[in-house]
Amino acid sequence: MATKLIYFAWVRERIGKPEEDVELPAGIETVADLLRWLKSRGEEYEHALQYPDVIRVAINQEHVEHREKIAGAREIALFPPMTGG
Amino acid sequence: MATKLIYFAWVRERIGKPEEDVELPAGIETVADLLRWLKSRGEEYEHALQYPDVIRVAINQEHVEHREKIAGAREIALFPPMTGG
Amino acid sequence: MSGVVVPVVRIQREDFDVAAEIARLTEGRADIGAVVTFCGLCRDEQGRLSALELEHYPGMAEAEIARIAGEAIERWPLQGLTVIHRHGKVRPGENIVLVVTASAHRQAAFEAANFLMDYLKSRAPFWKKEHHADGSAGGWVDAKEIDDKAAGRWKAPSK
Amino acid sequence: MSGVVVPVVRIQREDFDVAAEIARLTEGRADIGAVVTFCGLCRDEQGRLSALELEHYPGMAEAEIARIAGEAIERWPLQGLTVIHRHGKVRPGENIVLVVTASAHRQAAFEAANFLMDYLKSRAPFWKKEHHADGSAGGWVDAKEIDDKAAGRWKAPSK
Repeated sequence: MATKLIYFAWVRERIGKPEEDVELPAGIETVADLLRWLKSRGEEYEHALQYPDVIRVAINQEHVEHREKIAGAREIALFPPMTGG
Repeated sequence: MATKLIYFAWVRERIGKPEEDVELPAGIETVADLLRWLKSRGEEYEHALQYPDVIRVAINQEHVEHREKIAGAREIALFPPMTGG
Repeated sequence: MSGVVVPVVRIQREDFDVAAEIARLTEGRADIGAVVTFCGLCRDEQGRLSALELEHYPGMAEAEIARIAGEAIERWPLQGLTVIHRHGKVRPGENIVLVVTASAHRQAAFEAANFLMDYLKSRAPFWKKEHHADGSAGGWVDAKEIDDKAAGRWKAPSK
Repeated sequence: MSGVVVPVVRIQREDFDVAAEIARLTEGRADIGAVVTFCGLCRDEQGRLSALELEHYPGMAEAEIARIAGEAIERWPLQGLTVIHRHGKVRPGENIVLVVTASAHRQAAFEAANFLMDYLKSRAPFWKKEHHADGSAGGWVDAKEIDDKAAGRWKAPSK
């Protein structure tokens, strides 16, 4: 099953696209696993996710921690710390 | 020299006038002295100044404590605790 | 920044226009990041009141609010400050008081507005008399101890 | 009181009208004693910036602000609450965000507005990119640790 990944701000700019559908390989259970796997997908991902600790993640439009399981996620968004308000 | 006394809110209503000029007798040195003397001037003053502790006082339009000296006062205002804002 | 901030202080019978007062502080500048407004309104207290009548001490009211505004300008990095207090009869739902603070940073704007309201409540020479909706005689509003305490919390230990 | 308070939340490209938003919360009622507004504006940083570009996460931005607004309504006795956040390009001196809180009492209105701004800064999915006045490439604004700390101060020890 495909999962939709969405990127914002400099994560989007560095990866070079606003979103994509990916087939997650077996063994990707948590957000941290996802970030590790994405980072290995090429230079642009490596650049965007160089410091995974600063990347904020939302599953189905709700903030989650990196230890969160991603089972059941339709939509996973990756973005830098927010600067609204 | 006459001193102008000004009253506000229920102090004004109880004394029955918004202001008056008074000649202060000798020996009236502080705000507390003034309140004691005024209170002896009749039933309406007695009623207005029954609880002198709650009466707030301004000399020349600045808040003062009851122990303040009144020498040099052109205008002394007596009023209840403020309820603006 | 245009140097010294001169607060706008007005005591008036008429209503005020919040949008116009914000515009007065911000128009033509690009160094303000935060504007906080506080409006105090007349409540009807579950239908009990038909109006509040605000008495004030002309002259001292302006002077005392200007003193409080000056203290706020000393304590917070403000770029603009407006205080308008109405007097006379005010009906439920109508405005009584307006404070506007402008600053580069939001905490300064919030704290200064909060401080100004606490000090207005406890030091500005205004008194409210209630008019009852049923025609019975209304009385003067009692000062609340909580307002004095609220003002007290701004006292720095070193002062 | 008219029961449950439903917050007004809007994410929009257009500017907002502070006076109209205050009127929307207060008109026709006489139980509101205090209205606080917070406007966040775009600064030019001493002439360095020509604009800020605000990116947001459509859908989640509305949902997250609604969650924060709901938390404010649980914590303070509010009678009305509005949050409007702009997206797209905003020029120096223009509005970015508006919070309006209405309550019977002033501390509730002040605290809820302050809380909402802290939470918007640290949890609402918006990102600001700078456009430089001299035409050089601008970068993304860094999140400030101070904003996270500001949000943290609202966490009750019992929670």
